[in-house]
Amino acid sequence: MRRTDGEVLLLGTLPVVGVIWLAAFLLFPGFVHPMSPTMSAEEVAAFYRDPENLPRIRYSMILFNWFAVGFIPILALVVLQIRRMAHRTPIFSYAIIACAAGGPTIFLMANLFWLLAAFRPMRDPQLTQMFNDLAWVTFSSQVGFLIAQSVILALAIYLDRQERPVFRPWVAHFNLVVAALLTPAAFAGAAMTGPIAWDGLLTFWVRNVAIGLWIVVMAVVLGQAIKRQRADDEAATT
Amino acid sequence: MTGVEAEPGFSGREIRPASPARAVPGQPDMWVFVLFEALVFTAYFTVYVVSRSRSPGLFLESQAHLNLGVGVFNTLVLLASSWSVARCVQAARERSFRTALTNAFLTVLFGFAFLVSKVLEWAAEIRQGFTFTSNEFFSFYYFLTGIHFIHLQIGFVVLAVAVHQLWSPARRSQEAIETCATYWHTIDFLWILIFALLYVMR
Amino acid sequence: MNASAMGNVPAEPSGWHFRRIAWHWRYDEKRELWIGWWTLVVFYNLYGLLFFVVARTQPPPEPSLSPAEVVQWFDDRHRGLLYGYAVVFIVGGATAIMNATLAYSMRRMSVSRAFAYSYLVIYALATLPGMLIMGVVCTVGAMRPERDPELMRWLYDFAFLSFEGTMGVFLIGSLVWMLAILLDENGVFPKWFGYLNLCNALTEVVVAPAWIFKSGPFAWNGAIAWWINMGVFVAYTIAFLTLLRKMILREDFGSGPLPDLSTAPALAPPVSLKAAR
Amino acid sequence: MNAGFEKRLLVVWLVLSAMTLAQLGVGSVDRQALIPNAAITSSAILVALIKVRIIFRQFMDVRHAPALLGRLTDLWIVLTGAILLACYWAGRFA
Repeated sequence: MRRTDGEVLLLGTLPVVGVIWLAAFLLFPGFVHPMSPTMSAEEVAAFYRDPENLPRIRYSMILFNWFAVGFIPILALVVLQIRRMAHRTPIFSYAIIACAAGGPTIFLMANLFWLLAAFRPMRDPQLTQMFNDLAWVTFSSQVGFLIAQSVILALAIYLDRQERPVFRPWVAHFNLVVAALLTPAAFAGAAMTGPIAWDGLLTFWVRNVAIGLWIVVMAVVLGQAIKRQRADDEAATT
Repeated sequence: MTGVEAEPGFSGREIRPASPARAVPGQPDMWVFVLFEALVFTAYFTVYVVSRSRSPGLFLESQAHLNLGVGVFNTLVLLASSWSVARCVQAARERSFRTALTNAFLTVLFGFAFLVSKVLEWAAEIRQGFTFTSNEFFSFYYFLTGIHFIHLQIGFVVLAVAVHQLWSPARRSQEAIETCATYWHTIDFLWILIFALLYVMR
Repeated sequence: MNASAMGNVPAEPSGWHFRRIAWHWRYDEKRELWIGWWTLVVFYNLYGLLFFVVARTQPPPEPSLSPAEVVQWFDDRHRGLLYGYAVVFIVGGATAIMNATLAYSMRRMSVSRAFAYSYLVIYALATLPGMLIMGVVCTVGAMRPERDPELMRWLYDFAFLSFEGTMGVFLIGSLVWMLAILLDENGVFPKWFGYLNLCNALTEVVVAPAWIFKSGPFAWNGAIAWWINMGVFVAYTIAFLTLLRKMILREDFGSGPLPDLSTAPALAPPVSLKAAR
Repeated sequence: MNAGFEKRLLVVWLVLSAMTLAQLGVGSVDRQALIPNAAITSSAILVALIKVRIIFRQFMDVRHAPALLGRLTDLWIVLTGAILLACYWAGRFA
């Protein structure tokens, strides 16, 4: 079995994980019409106490808890492609490994706060609201590692100076655009209404669509790169 | 200072006269650690003396619960360990490695005696009800003796390196042994100040 | 791939900065290392600016504030917390490339790769207690000034204790780096910096009493737990930034001892790409 | 081992131990009186720093090291002594 076979297998997990994520996303009652930061403590508590919402909150977050880190193998594949680039040092591949460790950990914290809020919904509404705030702010504003991995990947691609670069330059441009689209979300805590608020156009919709798009596009270009790598390996052995 | 006799197996590496001409003992790098750490301790001591001057009564009263005799014993034991590690360095310089090794083990022994007496002293204080949070004096007492204790633990690792160097004729780097000794003396001189400030000053 | 070896490299332009940067981007063999180093320098300056000036969460306030005073504290720096930490969240990921550069320094040593990998993972996780948790919690505190004062104080405690009380990553991280430097035979860093890592690790131990005391020198804003610790950390950071710069200047992309600055070859010898990985 | 060195180290150790015992004597004076005593404090700090200097020069071989190291260690001793005594005296009499 060739080494790249395992990589293809790992890449194949992405659609599965993606479908589970989408399902969990749609299942969570506070995402499709994102909860507003202007909700009062009583409204937030009522949201968690609603017998229709409660199981959906729990099951969706349990799913996220299981599959949030499903993204790490894909980043590992990105690392392997960066290692094939014409660089003098492994700094860029190391940096993506660092992002892979940091990003999902933060997402897990948001997940934890949501589940805590849902565990005893009869708690003082102020407490439920605080956990809800912690969850949403963590979920929305923690774009640092996503921005970093896009920028680092873009730098790595720009500096990959060989006749047939691993990724085409447009992948780098695309990553920089994604990084720019993610940036406003960092300000999620600074506004209660408008596009920057955690339910706003930029912070919620643009950010999440950008992440989704990044996953789809990177899956395709990774698939192509691995395919080319296999062809090269075969040509080298025969 | 003559009479340096090469032991069998002495292969000519690390030739150093018994009284070297103006050379820093061990790695000069270790001295950066010694001086930097000494400055950090000066800062700790300063905070202690200043805190003390804010509530002299409390400090004096709590200090009276320390056993001065145990403090003196600790100091004597650590001084003895410094002595033996200095003898170890001197013997290694003269390439009498058997003596050096004996003295290294003596140092471990003295260090261990200090460790045991420190633990017993802490246990006695705790039995009397004086813990880290009892009052400001005891916070400083446990903090200063505790951070010193951590330096002592590292000191055992350092002595292990020295013994490792002395053990085999293939190693025996005089520089490494002197570096280890410099670290060990640091434990000693920091303790001497801690002793004066915790046990004696009023 | 080795532009300088091909011999058609224009001289580095002097003067105008953007042209010099462009030249380095195109021709400098060490550009990946310089990207990492400049990220470190810019990040640490920005970090100081954001924490000390914009958000004004450092030097830390007293742990002994009453709930009403905590509400006032959040109120006083409402905008600073919300916008300052937003910028921290944007640039926080830059730590990845910084830690990668430091991990590379360990890879250049004659020691096992295990050191570089442990350092990389430890410091990747260090961003959480080192700034991100505090940022999230302060943002949540600042965004709703009308929140129950007791809960505000809970957030306040959470923020500062997560920031100061979780030093394990920095403790072990410094020790890993220390061991790598002391074992290294390539002279990547001077040995004294290895010992300085031990000094830094020891001050990380000293912060632990912040979990116990609400005032005095051992509290999270105390003379010992904060000021001395911060002084040592600043000295340590300045030392490693300087030494890392020197390392990059000396770098020859070989695997043997790093040459001295005075004897370092002006051009990197051509090495195969495989060797650089 | 070389007899000269043997003797020298022994003397150093004896001197240091004797100074420690002297500190025991001074420290025992009126210990239960619980009043600040500037003379005891100053002598404790000074004797400790002298002991430290002996350790530097004799045990740690600073006397054979380049003069810079001797100056740095002396500087630290003076600095520490000055700061500690100044803080103590300022706290007592200011």
